[in-house]
Amino acid sequence: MDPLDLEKLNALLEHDVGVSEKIKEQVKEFDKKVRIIVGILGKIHSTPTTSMPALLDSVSPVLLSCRDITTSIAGAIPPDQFWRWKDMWSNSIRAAVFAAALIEYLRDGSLLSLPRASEILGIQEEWKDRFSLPVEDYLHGLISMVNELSRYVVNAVTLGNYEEPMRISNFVKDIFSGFTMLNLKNDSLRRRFDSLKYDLKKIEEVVYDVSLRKLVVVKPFQ
Amino acid sequence: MDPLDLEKLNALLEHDVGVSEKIKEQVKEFDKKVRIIVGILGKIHSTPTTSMPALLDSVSPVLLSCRDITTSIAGAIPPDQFWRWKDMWSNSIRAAVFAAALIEYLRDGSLLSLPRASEILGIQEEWKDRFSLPVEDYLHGLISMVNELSRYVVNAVTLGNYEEPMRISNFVKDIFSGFTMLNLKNDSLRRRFDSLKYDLKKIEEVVYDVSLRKLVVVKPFQ
Amino acid sequence: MDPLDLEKLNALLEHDVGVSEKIKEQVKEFDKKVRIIVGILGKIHSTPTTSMPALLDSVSPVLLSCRDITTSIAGAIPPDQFWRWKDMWSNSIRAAVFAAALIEYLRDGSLLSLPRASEILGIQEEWKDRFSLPVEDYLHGLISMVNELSRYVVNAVTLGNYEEPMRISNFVKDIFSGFTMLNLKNDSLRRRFDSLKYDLKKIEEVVYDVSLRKLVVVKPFQ
Amino acid sequence: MDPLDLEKLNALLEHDVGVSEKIKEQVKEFDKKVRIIVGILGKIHSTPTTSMPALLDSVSPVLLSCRDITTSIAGAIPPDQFWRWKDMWSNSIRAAVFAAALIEYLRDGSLLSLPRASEILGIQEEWKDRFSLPVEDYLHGLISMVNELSRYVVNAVTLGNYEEPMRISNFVKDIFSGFTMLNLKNDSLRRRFDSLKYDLKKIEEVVYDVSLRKLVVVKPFQ
Amino acid sequence: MDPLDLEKLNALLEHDVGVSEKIKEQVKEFDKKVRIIVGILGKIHSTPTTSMPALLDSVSPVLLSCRDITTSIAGAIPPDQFWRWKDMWSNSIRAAVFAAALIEYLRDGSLLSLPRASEILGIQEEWKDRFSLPVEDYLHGLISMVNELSRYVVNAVTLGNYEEPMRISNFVKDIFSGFTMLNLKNDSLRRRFDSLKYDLKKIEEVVYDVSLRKLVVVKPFQ
Amino acid sequence: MDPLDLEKLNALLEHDVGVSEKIKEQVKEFDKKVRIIVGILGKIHSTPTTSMPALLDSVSPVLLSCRDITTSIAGAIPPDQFWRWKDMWSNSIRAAVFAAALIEYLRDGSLLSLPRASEILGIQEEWKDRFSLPVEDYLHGLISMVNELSRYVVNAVTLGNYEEPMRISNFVKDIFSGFTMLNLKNDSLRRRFDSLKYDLKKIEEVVYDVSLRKLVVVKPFQ
Amino acid sequence: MTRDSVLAVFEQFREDIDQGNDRRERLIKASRDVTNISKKAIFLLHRIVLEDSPDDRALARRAAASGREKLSEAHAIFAAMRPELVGDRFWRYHRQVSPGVQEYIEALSFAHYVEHDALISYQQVQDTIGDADGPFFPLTLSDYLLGLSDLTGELMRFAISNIARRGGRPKANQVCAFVRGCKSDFEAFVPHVRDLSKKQSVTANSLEKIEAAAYAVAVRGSEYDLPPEMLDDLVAQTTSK
Amino acid sequence: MTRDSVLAVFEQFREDIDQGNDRRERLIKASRDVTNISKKAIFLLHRIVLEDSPDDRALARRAAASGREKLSEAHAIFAAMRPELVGDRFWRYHRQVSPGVQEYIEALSFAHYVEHDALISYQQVQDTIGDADGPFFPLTLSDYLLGLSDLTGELMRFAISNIARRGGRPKANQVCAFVRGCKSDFEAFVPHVRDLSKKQSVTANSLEKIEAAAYAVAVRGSEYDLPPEMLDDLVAQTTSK
Ligand SMILES: [Mn+2]
Ligand SMILES: [Mn+2]
Repeated sequence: MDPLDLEKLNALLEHDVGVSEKIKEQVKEFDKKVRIIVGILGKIHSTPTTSMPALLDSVSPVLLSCRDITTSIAGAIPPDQFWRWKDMWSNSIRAAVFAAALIEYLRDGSLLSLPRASEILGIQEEWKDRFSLPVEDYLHGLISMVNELSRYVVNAVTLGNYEEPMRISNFVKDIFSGFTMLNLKNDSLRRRFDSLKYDLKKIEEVVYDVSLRKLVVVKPFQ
Repeated sequence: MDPLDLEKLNALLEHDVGVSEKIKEQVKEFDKKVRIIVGILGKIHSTPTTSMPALLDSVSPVLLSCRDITTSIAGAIPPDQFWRWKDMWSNSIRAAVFAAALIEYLRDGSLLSLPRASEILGIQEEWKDRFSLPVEDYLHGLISMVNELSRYVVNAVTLGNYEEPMRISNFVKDIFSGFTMLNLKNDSLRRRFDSLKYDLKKIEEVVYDVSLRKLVVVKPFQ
Repeated sequence: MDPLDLEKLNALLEHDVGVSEKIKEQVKEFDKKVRIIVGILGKIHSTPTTSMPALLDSVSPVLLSCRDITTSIAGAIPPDQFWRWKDMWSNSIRAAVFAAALIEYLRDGSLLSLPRASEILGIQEEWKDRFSLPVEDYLHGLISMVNELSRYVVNAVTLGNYEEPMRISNFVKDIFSGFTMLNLKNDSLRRRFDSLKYDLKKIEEVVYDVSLRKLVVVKPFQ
Repeated sequence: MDPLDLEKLNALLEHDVGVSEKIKEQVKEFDKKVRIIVGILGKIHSTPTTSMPALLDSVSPVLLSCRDITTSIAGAIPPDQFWRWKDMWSNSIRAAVFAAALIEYLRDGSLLSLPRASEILGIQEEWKDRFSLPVEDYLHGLISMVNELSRYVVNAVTLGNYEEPMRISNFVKDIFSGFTMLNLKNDSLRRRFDSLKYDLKKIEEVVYDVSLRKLVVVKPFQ
Repeated sequence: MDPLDLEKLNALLEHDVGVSEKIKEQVKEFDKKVRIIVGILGKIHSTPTTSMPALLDSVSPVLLSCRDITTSIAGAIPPDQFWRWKDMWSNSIRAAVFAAALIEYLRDGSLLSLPRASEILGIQEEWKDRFSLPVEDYLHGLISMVNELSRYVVNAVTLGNYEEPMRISNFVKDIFSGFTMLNLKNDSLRRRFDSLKYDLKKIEEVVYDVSLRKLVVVKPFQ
Repeated sequence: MDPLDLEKLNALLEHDVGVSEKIKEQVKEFDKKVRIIVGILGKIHSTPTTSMPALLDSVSPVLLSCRDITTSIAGAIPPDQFWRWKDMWSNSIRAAVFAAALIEYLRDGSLLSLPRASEILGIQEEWKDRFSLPVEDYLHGLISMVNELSRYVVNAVTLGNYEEPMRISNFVKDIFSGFTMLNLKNDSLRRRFDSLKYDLKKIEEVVYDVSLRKLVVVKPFQ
Repeated sequence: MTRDSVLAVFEQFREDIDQGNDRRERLIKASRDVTNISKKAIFLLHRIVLEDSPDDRALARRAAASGREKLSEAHAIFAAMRPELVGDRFWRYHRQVSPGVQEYIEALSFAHYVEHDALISYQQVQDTIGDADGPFFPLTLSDYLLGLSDLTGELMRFAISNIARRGGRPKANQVCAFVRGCKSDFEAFVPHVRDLSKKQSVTANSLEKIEAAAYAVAVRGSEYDLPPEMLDDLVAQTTSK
Repeated sequence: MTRDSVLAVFEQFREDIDQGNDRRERLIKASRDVTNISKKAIFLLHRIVLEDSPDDRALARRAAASGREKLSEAHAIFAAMRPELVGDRFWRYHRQVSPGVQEYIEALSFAHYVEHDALISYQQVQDTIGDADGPFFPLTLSDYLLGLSDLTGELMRFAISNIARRGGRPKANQVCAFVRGCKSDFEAFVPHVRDLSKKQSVTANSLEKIEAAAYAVAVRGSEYDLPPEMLDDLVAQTTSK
């Protein structure tokens, strides 16, 4: 075999290792940030409505600082190789989307869109061959948010907030019927979508409990 | 190998591939229809009694259009090969039975029988070596219906329908004791049947809540 | 649930058990016969060419007696249910095809065809919704035969038969190129087909050994 | 969920399905071509040297027609998504490289280089974010070629070609020592490389047999 | 191998086997004690608050007798080899910590500290390189305690103790937020920590149930 | 549970535990002996025929000393409970049978019978309900012997012993046809019997190699 | 040995092995039959116990009697197994016999519990597997314990299906205490009985389900300042057909 | 403990755990580096040993020297690990360190065998993992044995790749005897060293492969009434470039 060819082959084989190590390092940082964010958001369950804005404000800077991470990862990836490496950080990015969507709902009662999620995470259009936010990851983040809301609804009532269940019930029903319109493959997303049904059921039971006791007046959905 | 023989062997092998592809295509359509039906039926949980007939009427045409699918599948299957291919659509057909049974109950308060289910799905007696509705699939459909009713009962009360729990309670108890009479093997059907007792319990709890709150006048039922 | 309906459902559920037991019994007999046949055929490896016809003659009656079995199984299967039960005897029938094909080659040097295999096993056209010989099982039988021939070729040379390797090499090459023309799915048949390559290689090495030593004159294939 | 957003999400999800289906179709074609090529190349083992060029010439057009496939696949893949889909055709492309390398050796006695392999398969530099030939796949192809040559060497001798073993021995030794210079990871490639030593040993045995029988005149090789 | 070397290796091996056997014996005893303790503690679920002190008092002597075991094990271990052998008793020691922590909470409502746990088990500072209580094992014990408390909270309410849920909820939330501060590896501790989330949710639902029914007045956490 | 009942159950249990511990101890010793025996027998592969008797003589005393073990085990087992405990030593006894059978063949070229195997291991007729040598274990031993012989045959040729292959081939063929007469269940014995086929093939290939080269004159089997 | 004598010896082996296989098959069949009978007995018990009745004790007695009657079919099968399991054969085929015996114990102990609210003892079980001439075959400690472990699963189903019935709530509490007792009594046997540890965690699971059901009842009743029986009556009034 | 003190305590835990994790990561990295160096050393040995050379002994010495030189890089890494593995830490992180050490032993023993045709002793290995101040960390019996077990796989490759070379045949026979010896010497340790049993069956496999290669050579040479060296010379004549 020609020594020059051999050298080239070897160079091609070895280049990948470096990329992988660089990404690993960034993902570690990403994970740390995400853990902090999720840690703070864990307090929503014992936070009365009035203190909620302050709590949410305290997370925002950490969430925004994730932009440094996405920038670094995008920088580490060779052109066109987004799909080769993306599995390395998909858990982290889903968690970040989860946080952003939860904050959005708690602040404005509205649903975080995919482009808005990209924007919050500082993902730039021109990186698209190296870093983007795939639909699947966005949807995973939304499902995690619903999972969390089904817990939140219980704690809100405990804290005397009887309006929240109805509001969340409507919000989640909307997301749920959105998901039923999507053409999901038989993969992890599909399986997690099944979990939404349980969350919805749980939330409906809370609405039932408060309405049965006339703690709130229920109007039919939409 | 004799070229003629080879050709014949290949024809046989390719024929199977053809059948499988045709069925796959139909099952895809079937799945789509089922998804739409289930999507619409998801609205029963927020639909007041008065609007229920209209809702159910809107599903019927889609459900009936499944006959095209069953006809196409039956047409694609070579004589005598029902058992070879049936696993490909069993999930879809169970969902269709579920829908038909749910509609039947919500409309008339009665239980959909196996022959009636076959009829709704347009399954014809003369197809029997190519397409039929196996007992197991019918029973799976019924169990799914009970699962859904245990959720429905909660939402009906939320919407102020205090009669429904008693009615559903009696209906489900009847189905439950029917299942106890069947000699089920130790398979997935047995396991799902085991889950019915939780549905029954949930429904009983709602009956209990409602009764004690004297939200329903004390009078002999039925 | 209507008691009459219940009874009917139960009858449907219980019928299958009886069929399965009847088939199991026949398959046991089938297995016994097949074991005897394979046992006798095991002797080909130490049988000189001159005694081969006598050996093959001694297997034939046992092989033909398998017709009783296929008849009994066909009789036990309800109309249209061939594909439901066929896995129960596929190992036995593949072994029977193997035996028939091996005998055919050793006797006439020719390849057993699918219709001829059906005929030897007494499978009747009019059973086709209850019992037939699927292509896959026929092909499995052929592969087993090639596996056995790759062992036989070695023992033939040991016994001083230097012509056989060339003959078998040509026969197997023919079968091998036949298989490459078939459109096999990615299943067990495909995997076993890969084993043919090893058999062919082994046979070619034997041909090499005898030709290198000028024990036989080699002419190019076809 | 905003209907417009939903539609966009669905469009994104469905687009992927479309890409995947298109590729699947092309890969099926690719597989067919590869099967034909490999089928023809199977004849090298019984083809005398003199008829070899004609045989190789008969494969070339089919091999070159693979360019249509690579072009179609490259056309089906969205920009930057090479790494997302590449596993779908890696088996086929390895087989194509195998064929190209085998033809190259049998024709010219030389080793097919990576750029030359790309060229034969019609892979264009400007596709590089959608379709390229990874080193790993190229190396897999070479190993398959050596596997085949270890079989070819035996059959060449059977057909009276006593020069080939020495030539192949040197060619394979060269490739083998080339591989020892590569820094392979502990993956399937490493495991297959490990198998090369058996091929080498087999070839050496043939060289040994042939040399000792003085079937080749003692003269400096090359 | 050189016979002298072999002898040396054998001597090394025999020594290790001796240590291992001695420990095994002690661990067996440890297991027995732990099983008794856990068995008695199982009764907390049916014990009314007033009888709890007596129940807890009955466990203490058995728990304290574990000191004999830890002393024997520490005596059997060669210097510096704590980490070599610790897996042999980690299940037992985690169970012991679990028991001690549960008793502490049920008696005083407070969290057992690591040094206090060591003290109860009679672990001495000067054994440090032969026997100590690693943080991991202590944390495993705490998680087991929370698992048990989530079950206890349910049974307490059944027995009419409506104050307990709120108290346990606050206690567990403290522990939970402690855990969220840790950077756990992807190991069994991490997986068990994930289970804490379910416990917390379950406890919150009990608090919800009793507060919804005004059986207790809930004040925001912190 | 009634405390008296509990006590009775405990007494039963303790008795069983006692039996089990006693056997365990003996099995440990048995294992050690067997390991020594197998270790020495490993040398047959590099021992020329002339030194074989001396090697075999050196194993005999160790093998005979196994009688102490079988006697002790038989003494520990309650009447009629042979089958309850036998799995504890079946690996050891199979290895012992293997050794005895291998020695017998290498010494006399004959097959060790089951009664003779029992005798060598000192198993006495009157222990029958407490300790005996089941057919299965004896057969496992024979299969292990054949496995070893298939390796031995290769090494014998390497050492220049060209007669051995034919002799072993005939010996193994006898055993093989014995096995084909048995109706084995689908268990480990069946699976290991399948391995015999490979051994036989390997041996046949060695016979082929030496006969092809006229190193020995082959006569047809039987 | 010559070739022929080898074949002759293997002929003998074949007979031994075939005999053993046939006996094993017969015992597997018998065990499966016992299992089916026992499962049917369990279903029967569940069914009868849920019937409407003014007298719960009488209903329980009737259920237990029907269950035991069904189980008497198993008794006949056990009797027929006696010669197959004589002497050292019992342990040889124990693995084949075990599943049926355990399912039988599950059913028998269920009937016993329904009638007596108590655990059937080892001796009581052994007594039913035998006749005047003594046991058909020995009862092993492990079969006894594993069979009882399965009982807890049935009791869970019993408690939960029963909970909506009048008097079902105190019953659920009673079953809860009983299962808790079983679980802690069996704990000491875990290290020495194969598979018991797995079954204990199934029991733990069942126990949690019963506890959850009992809790739900307690919580739902807690809003009303009335004794549980009166609540039951009120509900009954509303829902009676 | 109050809420704040709970958090303070966990803060301490976090530090402990982070410190442990960081050390573990560093050691894993070091172990991986050692593994890579060792693998490269093994490749190097294979490569040099196959070179053409008039003097086999000299070639072997050169191969061993190159291998050992490569392995000296591992020595530096081991030295740097000393403070991380002091006292009771060695056993705490043994699992992380083990793979590198075993691969190192595999490479070192390969170099040793190539040069001396003999097994490197436990003490000789320990001596290379240390300096004038003593060992960097203790060598465990199990790492020693498992590393040597892997050696047999490399020796198999060595024997088979080598067999076509002049003098490769007697070498193959020698390796065969050596591996056979290893296998039987290690047998006694099997019950007490985790994973050794698996490695022994890999060794058995390698041994069979070497035996098959030696057999093929013997059989092919058997047709000629000439000594093996002369056969080699004849072949060399034909094939020399
Ligand atoms: Mn059960
Ligand atoms: Mn290695």
